[in-house]
Amino acid sequence: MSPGTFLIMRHELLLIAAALSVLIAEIFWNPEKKKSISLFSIILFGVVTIIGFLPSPAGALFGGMYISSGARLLMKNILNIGVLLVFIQSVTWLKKEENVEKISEYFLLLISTVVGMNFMISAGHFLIFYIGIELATIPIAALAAYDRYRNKSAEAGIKLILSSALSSGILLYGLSMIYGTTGTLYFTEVTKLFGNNNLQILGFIFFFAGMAFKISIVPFHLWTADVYEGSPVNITSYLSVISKGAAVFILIIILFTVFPVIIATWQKTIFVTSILTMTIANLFAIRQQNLKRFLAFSSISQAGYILLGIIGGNQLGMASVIYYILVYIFSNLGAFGVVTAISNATGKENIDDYNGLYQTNPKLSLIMTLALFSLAGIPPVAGFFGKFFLFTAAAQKGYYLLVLIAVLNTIISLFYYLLVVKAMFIIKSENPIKKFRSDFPTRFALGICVAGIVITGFASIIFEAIRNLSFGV
Amino acid sequence: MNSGIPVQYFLILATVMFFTGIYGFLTRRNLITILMSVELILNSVNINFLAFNRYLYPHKLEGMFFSLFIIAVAASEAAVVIAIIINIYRRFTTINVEDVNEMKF
Amino acid sequence: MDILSLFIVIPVLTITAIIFLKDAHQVRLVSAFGMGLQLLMAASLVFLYLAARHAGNSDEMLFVKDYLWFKSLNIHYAVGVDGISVAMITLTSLVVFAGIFASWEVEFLRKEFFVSLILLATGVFGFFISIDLFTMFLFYELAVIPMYLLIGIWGTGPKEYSAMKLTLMLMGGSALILVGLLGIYFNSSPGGSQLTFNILEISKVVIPLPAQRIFFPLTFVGFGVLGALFPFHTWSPDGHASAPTAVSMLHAGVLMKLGGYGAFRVAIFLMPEAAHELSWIFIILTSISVIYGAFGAIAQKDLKYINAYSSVSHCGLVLFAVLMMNQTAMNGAIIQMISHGLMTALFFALIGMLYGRTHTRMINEMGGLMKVIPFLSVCYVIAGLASLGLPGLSGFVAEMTIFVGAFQHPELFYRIVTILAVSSIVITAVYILRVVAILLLGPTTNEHFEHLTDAKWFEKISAITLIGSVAAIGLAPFWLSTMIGTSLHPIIEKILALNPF
Amino acid sequence: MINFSYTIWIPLLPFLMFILLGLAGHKLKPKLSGLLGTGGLGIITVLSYITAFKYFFTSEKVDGAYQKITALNFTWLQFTDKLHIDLGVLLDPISVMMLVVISTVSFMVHIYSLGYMKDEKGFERFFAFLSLFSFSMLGLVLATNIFQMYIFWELVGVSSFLLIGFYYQKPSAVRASKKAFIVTRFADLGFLIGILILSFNTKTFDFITLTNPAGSAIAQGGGIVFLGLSVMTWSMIFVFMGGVGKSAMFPFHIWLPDAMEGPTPVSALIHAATMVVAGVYLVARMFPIYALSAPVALNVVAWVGAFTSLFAAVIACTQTDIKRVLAYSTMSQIGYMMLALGVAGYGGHEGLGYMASMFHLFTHAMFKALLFLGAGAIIHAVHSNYMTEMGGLRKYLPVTHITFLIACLTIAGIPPLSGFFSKDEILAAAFHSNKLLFAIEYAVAGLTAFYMFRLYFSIFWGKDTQYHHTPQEAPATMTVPLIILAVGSVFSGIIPFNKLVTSDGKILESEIELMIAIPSVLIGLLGIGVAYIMYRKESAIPDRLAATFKYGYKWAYNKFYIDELYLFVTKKIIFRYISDPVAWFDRHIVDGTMNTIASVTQNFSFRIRAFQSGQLQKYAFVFITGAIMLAILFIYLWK
Repeated sequence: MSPGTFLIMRHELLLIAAALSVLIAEIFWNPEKKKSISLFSIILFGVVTIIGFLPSPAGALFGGMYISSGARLLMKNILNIGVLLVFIQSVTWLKKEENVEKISEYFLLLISTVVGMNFMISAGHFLIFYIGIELATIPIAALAAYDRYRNKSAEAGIKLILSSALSSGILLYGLSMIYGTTGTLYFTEVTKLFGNNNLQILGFIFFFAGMAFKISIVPFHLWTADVYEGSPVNITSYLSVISKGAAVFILIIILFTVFPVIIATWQKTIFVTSILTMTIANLFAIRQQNLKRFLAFSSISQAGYILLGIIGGNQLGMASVIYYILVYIFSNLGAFGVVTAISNATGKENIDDYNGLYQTNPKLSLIMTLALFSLAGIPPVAGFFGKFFLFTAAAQKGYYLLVLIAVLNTIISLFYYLLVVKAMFIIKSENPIKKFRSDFPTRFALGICVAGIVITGFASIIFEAIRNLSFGV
Repeated sequence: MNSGIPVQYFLILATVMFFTGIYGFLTRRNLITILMSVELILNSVNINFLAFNRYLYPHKLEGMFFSLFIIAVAASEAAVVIAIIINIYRRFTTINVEDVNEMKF
Repeated sequence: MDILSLFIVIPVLTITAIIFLKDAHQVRLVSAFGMGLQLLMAASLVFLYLAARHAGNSDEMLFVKDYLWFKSLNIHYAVGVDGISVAMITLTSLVVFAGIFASWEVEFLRKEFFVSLILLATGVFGFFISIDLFTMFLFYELAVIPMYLLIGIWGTGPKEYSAMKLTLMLMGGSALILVGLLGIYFNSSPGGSQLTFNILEISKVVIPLPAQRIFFPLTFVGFGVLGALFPFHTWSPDGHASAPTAVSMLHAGVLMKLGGYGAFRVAIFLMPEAAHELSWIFIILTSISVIYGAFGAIAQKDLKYINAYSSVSHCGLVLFAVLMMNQTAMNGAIIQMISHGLMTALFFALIGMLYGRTHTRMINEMGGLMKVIPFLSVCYVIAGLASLGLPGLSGFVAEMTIFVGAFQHPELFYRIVTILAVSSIVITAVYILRVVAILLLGPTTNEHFEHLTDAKWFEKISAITLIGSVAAIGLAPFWLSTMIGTSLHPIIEKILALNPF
Repeated sequence: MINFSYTIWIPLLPFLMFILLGLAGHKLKPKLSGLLGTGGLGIITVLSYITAFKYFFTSEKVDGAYQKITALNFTWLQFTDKLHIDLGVLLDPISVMMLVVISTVSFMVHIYSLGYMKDEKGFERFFAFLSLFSFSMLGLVLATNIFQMYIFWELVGVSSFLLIGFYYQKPSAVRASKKAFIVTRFADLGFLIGILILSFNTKTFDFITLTNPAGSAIAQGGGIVFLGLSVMTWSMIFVFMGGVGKSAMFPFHIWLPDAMEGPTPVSALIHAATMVVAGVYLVARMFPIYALSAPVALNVVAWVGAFTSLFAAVIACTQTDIKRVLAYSTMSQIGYMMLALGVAGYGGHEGLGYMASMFHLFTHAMFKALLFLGAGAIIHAVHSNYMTEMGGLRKYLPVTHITFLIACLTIAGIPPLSGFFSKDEILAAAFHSNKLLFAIEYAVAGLTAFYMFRLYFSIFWGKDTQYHHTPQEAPATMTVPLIILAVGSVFSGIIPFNKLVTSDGKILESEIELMIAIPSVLIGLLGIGVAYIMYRKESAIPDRLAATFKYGYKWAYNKFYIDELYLFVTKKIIFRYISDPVAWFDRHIVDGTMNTIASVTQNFSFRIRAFQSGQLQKYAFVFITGAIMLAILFIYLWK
């Protein structure tokens, strides 16, 4: 094959190059100017992101082990945007004394996880998929334990790595079943040979459990809250947005391409799990005090809504899921951006620390409100459209009951989102968070998030584009 | 070129290993032991792959390669886990998993 | 830019203007100006509409503008009005206008207050002009959400609790509506052609009956929650009691009408067979709300609670009439919405003004105010008379139209229920007179009241606007009822064509 | 055809006056506003007399019957293509007759009030309300359709409410006005239901169509039968219920005595002469339907009337408050009119009762207004309502005395005063239809004479009470109306009602039947005689009588405890046993459910927190079990 064909995997190559250059930079960089590494890597990643949007050929490599198509490229680009936002948000935090030493590691590890995700998304073979998923997980665990001097951080790290090891063990066990029954691990072949015998369904269930762990679907979600609470805020937002998004993407790809044969089964699976996820997560979220933990549960329930898009197993569903992930990136990063800003400035992360925030920092609280409303699906912000399309996708297949349960759940979620709003706007506080002005990167990132939250909904062009791309995975 | 041992034996062995691993994961209190049981699970998977490959689909080597990769990944995973465990020991001065629960509910 | 979209654009512009204002004192001027402009627009819309009808334009909807929005789902931004929505728009702009003046003296976070108030208004206007279910739903939720902040921040009493309760219950309603809408959408073309959210197009097809049986109750109850349908009305007393004046005005005056309007425009218009089949259940529920609300009002001590319950009763009458599914009753329902909107807004405005002076809303703590603050008291009496249906004021027109219409129903059951509903006018008289007697008449009980000052100029504007419109409808109802009636014709014809009874 | 279109001004003028006085009244000088109101009424009076003259003497009859003329009519509110509320002016004998009555009495009362209400606070408000009332009352009698009638029916109700509560700082007045409004409102509910049923059957509101003897409404007979009675009967009974309320017939009479809390001129105008006879007018208006297709309802009318007249007369004998006595006598007189309608038939000599009732309505308006205005003058002079605190007033108030005496004689039915003629016609009608009813009315005639002269003697004769300041005869503004009305009640008897106002518009031949007239006069005189013996001088007889018939007296004195009964029903039943439970139910059950849902959710979320134990291994356990559960579920249970 000619080297030109390698352009097909341009994303991965570029990312690897970026990772390596960060590594090299780390080696040769002037130790006094460590801080500027973050600027360097952000610019680097920005370039990568932009190049990613250039039209690129679709096709397969390595005899179909690696597949690239419009939809998959779209997914990668969406992820890149999210990662870029996370990077920008984390600049302030990285400036801190104890972090300056580790700036380049931060970027190196994160970029390599992105590489993993990209491979995962482009996988045409379970091997690639497996390598990708591990590459996307293990460094995160390292990063979760990033704050060397915080117990919680370490705890988060161990909980994440061990449970993910367990989950991938189970996933692999499922894969081995599938391999044993079909004799191949190529997606295309597996589909052909996939029947409906119990061993295969067992394999599928185990595989699904592994994926569910990554997307944190009840009952495979329990690690989420603790890890989110323990890890540094930026890692939490990364986990809750990027990792989850990537996992959703690959799950939807595999479900649609590999397991269409047993669609009945996995629709039932998703039916059950999504109801569980939404309900349980919401019930847990009601009582949370720590904002990160709170957002953790909210993100679990969001995963529940996302499943509604998947269950349809139709093009609209796929489009709505991708679209929702995009909206979700903006909304959640908006919320986390505010949390980051405030915890950087004051170190406070509890809801009642936010009492009377509007009096002192109106802009931040408005952004927070916007983001939360978007998560709750309140018009006119993008979240409303996202949820509406997800529900439409489910309703198209006649899952009205599921939709009803979901919308009733949105009311519970609205309840706890409003609790935060109430804290910020209504409750008076004698010592509210002092008025402070966050630095440029934070404001820039938040600005982008707000723009995304507001525009993504109204600009129908975005949804239409996604929809047109999301036939062939 | 079939050696005497039928494939079922391997599968049974793998299954036993798998559930032993899970049992260990659930019951051992020491983080290192838990790591070891994870390794058990992964290795059971390896045996599965190898057995399937060798017995059912001998003319392709997908299983073999897959298990190679699993071993590699497991190794790196172990590295990270042990690093974190060391950190845990610094922070909590114990590696008993039950003491590592500052965050709950 | 078509005239209807202006109804959304003007508030949005006003909001942006307010946001960029530095001086907090200009805020109310700007918002008053914006809403005054809106009022003028509404008036001119009425004239344009009547002119167009007079010119013989007999389309179902006028000034229709239709922009494709989400192509794949065939979601449009589609606006258009018939007589009914024109009337509702006029009502809205009147109430909002009055509301701005009623909240002239809001000090705390004034900017934010007016912004959210006008945002709410935007949602309402959008709801009334849109003929695409998606946009309709969007505006509906847009109108509901600002209530939370408005009550939570500027309210009184157990405001957090009431605000949360109100928001969650209304959102629960909208949840049902959402499912209903999706159901309608996916059944909107049994022929298998392009699915649509457009009300007019859906109304041309017949949604399969099994689907209707599922989605009519969902939609109707969903809107009914906002229309204070028994037993989903309990958000209303607490909500009104805690809400600041202007918000109660808008909420009872306009927002609750979204319920009636939606129940009529979506639930019944699009799914008449199921409506006809299941109407008896809801007729029973609504007549319960009519009587029950009235009796509940008798026992209350708090002025706002009294009005909240009377709103339950009156809005129950709206849904009741809508379910009778004949021209006259529905006509009455629309007029009742407008009349109730105006007079209840008037009530809440006056209660707010009284509260601002006496610092209590408990009737037994007040007395003999007529001597001290004659203007406000007389306004209150007029509002009371309007609400007990005195001829010459709007209430009478609405109620009589409803009763006569409902009594034309061919089935005896419906006529008997109608008689029950009619009896509510006596109960209404009881509690209204009770309040008027205790509150205004008799000797002045509390010597602090001797020094109260009568209405200020902006309060007078607010009150007179509303009283003027109440009296206008009451004295010359003909134009209004014909305007509505003509637009009802196609709808009724569709309903009758589908279920001959 | 004569052009009557100017008659629109008859109701319109007071309305404009009301708007003017209502909006600008407090800016004008009180005197000016009073004069404005009175002047307006004067114009109306002139217009009404012109109309009456033109109608009765120049409008051409069709085969000897006065025609119903629709002077003008426009649609006010469209319901369906058949059903629509019109506003207009309908002229026929009774409406024209009512025009004369209302405008005359109202005009008198206006003049009287100029003196009586002088230097009262809220003078202009008083006249504004009076104009509102005149407007509503005129609109009522001129109504072309039953719904217009209902509209103005409500309006007179509210204006009476406003006028009774004119002294709004006096709790008793407020209470009375509330009572009046709610009781009549309840009756009006019946009226409305009646209208609904009627319109559902006949598909029209229009009087001319409805009451046309050959028209479909009547021709179709009773319509379908519901619960044993024809629907038409039901509707007519319900409509009559409205009449019962307005005319203070039993059992809705309780508001009238309390309504005396209002200023006396108001009592004279509204609660004696005009509004309270609206019920009679209503029945007369619908009379053809009653007579031809709902005879049962007509019977109800007769008996209610008879019972009320007796009942009220008995109570009147025991009351001591002048105005209350007059109030009860009003009730009893209206009972007469109702009865007369009830025993009448349509057309021919059958229609005697109809004519008599209208005749009595006319004369009664005169003398009862006179009585009230006289009472007003007395109260004005003595500052007391109680005849026990009066006596020997004849020397202080000569004019009042004479006019009052005339009035008493008239109501006692002494020839040749007008009361004699009208009452005699009624008795005759009753005699020809039903002897029992006749007996009742005969007794009532005696009672009437008795209590009126009880009143008269104990006010003007009786003991010579010492007044701390000597009573003054009222000013001319008040005495002139007295005199005019006295003249009216003396001579209005000679108006040939049998030629003018009859059930079918044709002339009705009727002459005084001596064998009825003489006994009625005799019993009148008897009543006067008894009163003379008991009250001419102060004597112990009344007290002894009261002692002997202790219980009867006590019951009658307490108006047979009807008020208490109502109080019980409203306070206990409505408030205690309906409203409060409803409110409680709403707060605790309905609202409680919602709150329970919320709290249950919270509670549940608290209970399940153990899942999130923070123990890595527990998480893993849940994970594994979850996976296995799913596997089992989908492999074995739900495949």
